[in-house]
Amino acid sequence: MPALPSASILDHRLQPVPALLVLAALAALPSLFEATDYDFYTGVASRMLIFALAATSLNLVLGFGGMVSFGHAAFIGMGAYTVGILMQSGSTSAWLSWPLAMLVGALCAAVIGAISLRTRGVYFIMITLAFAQMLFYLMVSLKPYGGEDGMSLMQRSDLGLGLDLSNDSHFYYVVLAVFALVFWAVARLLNARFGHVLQGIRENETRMRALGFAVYRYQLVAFTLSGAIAALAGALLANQSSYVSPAAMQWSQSGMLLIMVILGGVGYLYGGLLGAVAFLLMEEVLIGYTIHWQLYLGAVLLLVVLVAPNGLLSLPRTLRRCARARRAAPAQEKP
Amino acid sequence: MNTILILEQLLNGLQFGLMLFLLAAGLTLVFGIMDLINLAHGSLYMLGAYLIATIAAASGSFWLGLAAGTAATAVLGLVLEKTTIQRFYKRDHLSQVMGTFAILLMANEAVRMIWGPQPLQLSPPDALAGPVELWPGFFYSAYRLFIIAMGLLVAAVLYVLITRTRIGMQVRAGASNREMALAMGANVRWLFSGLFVFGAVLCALAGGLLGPLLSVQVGMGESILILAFVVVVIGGIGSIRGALLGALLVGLVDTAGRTLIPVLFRQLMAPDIAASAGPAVASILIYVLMAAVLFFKPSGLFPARG
Amino acid sequence: MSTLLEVSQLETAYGHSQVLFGMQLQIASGEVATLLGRNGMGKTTTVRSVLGLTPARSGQIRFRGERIEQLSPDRIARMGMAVVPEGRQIFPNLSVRENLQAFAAKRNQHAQPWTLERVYALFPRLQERHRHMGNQLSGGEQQMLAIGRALMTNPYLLILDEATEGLAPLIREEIWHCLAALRAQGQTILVIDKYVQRLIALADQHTLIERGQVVWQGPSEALASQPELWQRYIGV
Amino acid sequence: MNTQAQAPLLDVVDLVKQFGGLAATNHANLRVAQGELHALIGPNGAGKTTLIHQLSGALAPTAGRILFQGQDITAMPMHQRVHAGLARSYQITSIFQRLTVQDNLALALQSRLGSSMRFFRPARAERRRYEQADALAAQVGLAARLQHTAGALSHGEQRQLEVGMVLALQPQLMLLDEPLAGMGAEESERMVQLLLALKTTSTVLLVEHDMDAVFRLADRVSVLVAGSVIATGTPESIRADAQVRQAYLGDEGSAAMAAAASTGVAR
Amino acid sequence: ADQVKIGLLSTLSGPGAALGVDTRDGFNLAVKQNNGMLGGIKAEVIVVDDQQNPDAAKQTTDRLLKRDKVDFMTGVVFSNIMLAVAPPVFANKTYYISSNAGPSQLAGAQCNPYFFSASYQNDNLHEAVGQTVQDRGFKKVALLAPNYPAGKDALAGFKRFYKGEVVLETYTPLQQLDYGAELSQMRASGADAVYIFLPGGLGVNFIKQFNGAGLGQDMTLFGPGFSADEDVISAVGEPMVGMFNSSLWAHDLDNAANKRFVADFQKEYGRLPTLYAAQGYDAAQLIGSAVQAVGGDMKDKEAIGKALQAAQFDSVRGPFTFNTNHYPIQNYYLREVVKGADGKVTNKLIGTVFENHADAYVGECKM
Ligand SMILES: Nc1ncnc2c1ncn2[C@@H]1O[C@H](COP(=O)(O)OP(=O)(O)OP(=O)(O)O)[C@@H](O)[C@H]1O
Ligand SMILES: Nc1ncnc2c1ncn2[C@@H]1O[C@H](COP(=O)(O)OP(=O)(O)OP(=O)(O)O)[C@@H](O)[C@H]1O
Ligand SMILES: [Mg+2]
Ligand SMILES: [Mg+2]
Repeated sequence: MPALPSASILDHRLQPVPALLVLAALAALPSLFEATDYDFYTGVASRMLIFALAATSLNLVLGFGGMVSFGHAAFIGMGAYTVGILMQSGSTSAWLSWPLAMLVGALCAAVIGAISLRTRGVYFIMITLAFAQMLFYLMVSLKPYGGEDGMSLMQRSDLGLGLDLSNDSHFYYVVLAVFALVFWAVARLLNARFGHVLQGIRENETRMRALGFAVYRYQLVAFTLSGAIAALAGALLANQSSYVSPAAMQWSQSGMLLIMVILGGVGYLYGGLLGAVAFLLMEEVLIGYTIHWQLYLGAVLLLVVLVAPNGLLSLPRTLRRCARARRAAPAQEKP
Repeated sequence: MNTILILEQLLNGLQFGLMLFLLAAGLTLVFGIMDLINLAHGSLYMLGAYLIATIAAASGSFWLGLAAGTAATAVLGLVLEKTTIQRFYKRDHLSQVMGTFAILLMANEAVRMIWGPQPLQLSPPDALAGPVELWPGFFYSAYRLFIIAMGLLVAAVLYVLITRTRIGMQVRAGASNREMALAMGANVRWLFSGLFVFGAVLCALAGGLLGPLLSVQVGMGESILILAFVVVVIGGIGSIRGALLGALLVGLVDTAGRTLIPVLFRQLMAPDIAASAGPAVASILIYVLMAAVLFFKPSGLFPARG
Repeated sequence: MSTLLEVSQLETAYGHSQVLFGMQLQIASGEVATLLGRNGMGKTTTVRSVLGLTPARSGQIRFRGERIEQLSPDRIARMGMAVVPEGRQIFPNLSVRENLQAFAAKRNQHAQPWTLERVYALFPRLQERHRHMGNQLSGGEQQMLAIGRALMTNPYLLILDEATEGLAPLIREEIWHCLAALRAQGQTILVIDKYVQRLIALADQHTLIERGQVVWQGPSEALASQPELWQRYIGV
Repeated sequence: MNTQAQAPLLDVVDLVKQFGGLAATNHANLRVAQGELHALIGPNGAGKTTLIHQLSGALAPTAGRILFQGQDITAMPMHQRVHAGLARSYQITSIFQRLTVQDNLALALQSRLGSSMRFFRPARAERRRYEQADALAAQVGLAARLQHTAGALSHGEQRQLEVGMVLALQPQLMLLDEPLAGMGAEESERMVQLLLALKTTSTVLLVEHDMDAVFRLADRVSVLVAGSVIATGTPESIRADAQVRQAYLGDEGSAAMAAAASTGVAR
Repeated sequence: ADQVKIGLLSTLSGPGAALGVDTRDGFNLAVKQNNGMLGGIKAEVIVVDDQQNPDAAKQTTDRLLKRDKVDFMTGVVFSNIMLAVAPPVFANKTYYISSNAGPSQLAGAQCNPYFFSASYQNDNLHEAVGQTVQDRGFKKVALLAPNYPAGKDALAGFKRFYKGEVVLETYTPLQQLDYGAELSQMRASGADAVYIFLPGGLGVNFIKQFNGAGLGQDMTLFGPGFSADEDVISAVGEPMVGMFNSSLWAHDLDNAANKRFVADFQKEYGRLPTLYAAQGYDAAQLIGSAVQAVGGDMKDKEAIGKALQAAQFDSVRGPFTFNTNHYPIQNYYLREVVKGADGKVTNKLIGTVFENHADAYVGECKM
């Protein structure tokens, strides 16, 4: 009679073997593109990884902390602007600008989070949107940094280490390394005490408080961390496109990030990565075929949400359940 | 002269606010009562406007267009609800976001394919095309006055419907606890369909009424959808009263901000800084308003669910 | 007396874990029946299946002579079944009065239909709180409201799933009296509760279940005379 | 029991909680002495849960003071109160529905370990904590359910888990809001036994409508009516109080007392 | 090479879509007239949407440059997108032929050998209206433009030639569609003329609301050519009659190239061409002339540059030469919206404001 024991949803295993395989495959990409004379796609791949990083940061608060931030594009933008503004004033070192970008992102997130976390649910969604819009319009009004036009960067950051970031392959490897590192750190964090608390809050905030956890503090720390990671993604993005503009901070961008995470799987460790890659890949492919690509993109998204309500990563589980139900069904026939 | 300006701005704010209310009312009902985050709400607004504009152009009558287009949107809303939206009721908010976002993308593209990328033309009925002289020296657009009247009418009807009728109660009950409402004998399915269609009708009405002022174009739903969400949240989710107040607040603040802030800034700082900072600040005013409201009242002005 | 509810060979599962294994239950019109068993034995699940909320995998359910196992919960409810569910399930966003009025109906045409006034007379507390929202009530007040809400539909079959949970002794007494009065009026009732002695005094027949199966069925006198049964299946 | 001599563990002074025009707590005064099991009874809607809410920090009182171990905690946030040694259960079950029973309890135990700002070491590596969780589950009768999601437990089992989470915190003062509600006779009995055992280590403020249990367990009983404590005393004196019988007990009190007396003799 | 690849990046979705569509149609018409060729070799035109979003435009540009390896780029309507797209295009040493956007930066300090404008410098049309309003003796003017670079350039251009009093100068967000607040201010300001720079759908809305509010009775409305172009006229209709606007081209401009263009365009698409269409058409012709001159050798960048500078093609706007900053020196005309004899509302050419007019930034260009 008793239900089968179910696996704990608090665990998010990195699954080292597949992870390393994926990493190896990703590392092989640039040479593959070069060999086939498609080196343009190295840039596309960098971009996907950067968005995967951003989506992972969003998934940290959204999927594991239950905080639906509708303003993450603002943190990306703040990271990008940090790099852009520093470059305009002559500092091109990545060792200065990237950490500083994270700091700026963390600071913005801390302030925004401190106020927004007073609210819950959809109110939280909207208040994060509000703050993101304020930052957006702030950048629009800052004429010295290009205002609505944005600013073009003259070069990519200097990293040293014998790497030339203006080389697309080098840049790609750096992005990959950054992504892998952050991803690993996030995985550790989720399985550590902090991660359990964060997920406990997502499940039942009141109970967490009654158990003696300082809910607000944990949420704020998670939000701040997430802001820092998003800003790092922004710093990379500014480098990737050599261009920074408020357009990257618009609510529609925050929305896109949300869609990526939902597509991949909210609360799945690999949700951000898979979602970002799947989304951008679809876009890349569809744009090539038809000007009405949004129609098909919409159709695919709708299909995904209908068959795999919890994102692509929930698909295997759903299929397994279907299969089991089918196997179980005939057994019920006999009296 | 100055009082006239202020009065006119008040009317503008009122008109804009009431239109926002039409959208926000549907949104807050669908959202607060059916617990469905419907990003495609703006698409219904767009589709309504397109249908109304098309029928009005074909028949040459704005009124016929408004009536038939609204009816057509209602049918469209029903079809949409029965085929897709219905599947999202039991889902969490995030799948709703993605599902309705997908619908939004498809609606935009479909409209572009059917009607082309150029905006459609929808003119106000001749009788309302010009200005009226409210009192000597004060002219105001007759059409905008008409919108104000319509908005107030809808607000009154809605309020009674939701708070005073048993249907309204059952719908609210179904929202908070669908299973229990079913167990009490409510036909939640049809209640929700009805409510969704009702929201679609309000959308179409807003689209048709705003069409002659704004352009009927692809993507017209998105920016206004965000505003409608702002209104809903300021007012308190699920509260019609809140939606009305929030809409008026947003309408007035936005209008006032656009006129007053640049003037203020021009007096305070160098003209070129004022020229760029003024409009930017005016744009964030409603977001500041929302953030401030939520800071002091984290569940909006009239939280419907205690 | 005719049979109002007849459940036979009911098998119900949540996902892949089966809970009911051939449940049987018969309630005649005008009768008060109980369902007794330990925690987690399937009492609530039986109720949910009867109401159509957790549809049965197999088996038959007849209500007022019709097969209902395929019907949706709202259809079943409109045929005249009402429940006071486990955990109250008050509508938090409706006021007390709205909770009572929203689904009021006269499904069973008896002489003394339940009205707002009668419910208020039964639970004066609710009248005092009539403008409170559902979630602004104390636990016991919510329980009263849940009972009142079910009565307001004037059902043929009233199901009470631990309806006295969280009620003060005095009010609990009130409920027992009320149920007795209802019974006298000819109301058919299915009760799930833990106060066996009270139920023996109140009800006509009892069903003891264990692990989703009926282990004993019989009239009050029989149950009263076999305390070892309770010991074994209810743990009293 | 001579509890008046030492300072009370919990001292509620003239507490008021106003919901609009309604005073749900109306100048309530209550003292809970160290080591006692103090039952709080009263009609539905008397304000018991509201009082618990204020004691635990879920609601801020309109006026009055709450002293815990002599310290004024009226304005202290909820989580700090837990660490000060004050924990509660909920009348309306509040558990982690999607987590396993084990995780539910382990998370509760984690709270006692001080800060959870640990970002690196896997929490699962803390074997001891999970063993404690298992023991705790056995204690509340959920040993067989360890790996089941809490949401799939029956109502009564969820109530058991609810109590288990409070036990995990090992508070000095435990606020239990109708822990027996929804439990079957057998489970109730087990819980009563559990509470009897607890009495030796912990102070308990118990809200309960099950008079049988109250009179078996309580050292002292306070009666709350319309937001005010109208009487405090030994179970016997409360049972005998005409006012209490009229407002709350009806004739069940005597039956329960008799039952408690007889079981007491039997043991 | 046996073919020339052109990346046409334009705004094909969103509120500004109509402009991009006309640009594309004008460009395609020129290719079509040449049986799919430009400058004697096959022309492959890759049309892509910039979504009116600089970031997306930038991505798409990368794809055009690096994956499709286009020889020329053209099509951008909005200046902010132009400024985002320009650096990678120039870095890639690909020629950009502007079919509309003409930001002052690219005319002055940031002028570039790889940039040629087959349109105008943003300020020019506004300068022409400024001159007109000045000439016609209006004393108080209210100005309105969206809050983006071209909007600010526009009003600066107007004021360069208008010397009277500016009683109101308003910038609105680019997405704003309702001008109720601004109209009230205009009424209050007591202006006798209004100058608006509102591209695409924005202008349509404004003019409708302007008339709805009854301001048309007290104030004369002026605009740059594209605010009163055929697309706007078809959307607004009668209320537009009487609006003055400046342009570097008109559909009734009397020259052979234009006659053929207008006739073919109408035949092909069933509507009157707009300024955008004309500029798209001219951009194609300019590219064709350069390809012809180098005999289809796309590798010889320097020769292509020289050939572009020579501008050896029959512009639909009559005389056309490039200044040293690769912006045109051309005539600017005044048009008025009238109701024709057939009852149709359309633009009518009523005079020339400037002859052989250059832009104000050429001096800053060190090229
Ligand atoms: N939603 C669910 N998913 C999976 N299993 C469930 C679910 N609800 C109940 N169960 C399981 O079904 C069994 C029977 O539960 P049910 O609620 O019917 O018991 P009950 O007899 O009403 O108990 P109680 O007296 O505690 O209310 C229990 O073992 C429980 O764990
Ligand atoms: N948020 C609220 N807003 C308004 N009134 C409330 C609110 N919460 C509780 N009340 C009212 O305060 C009174 C006390 O409620 P409380 O829940 O404390 O009662 P209780 O003694 O725990 O009752 P029970 O035994 O039924 O659980 C009730 O009459 C209730 O209606
Ligand atoms: Mg049960
Ligand atoms: Mg209570």
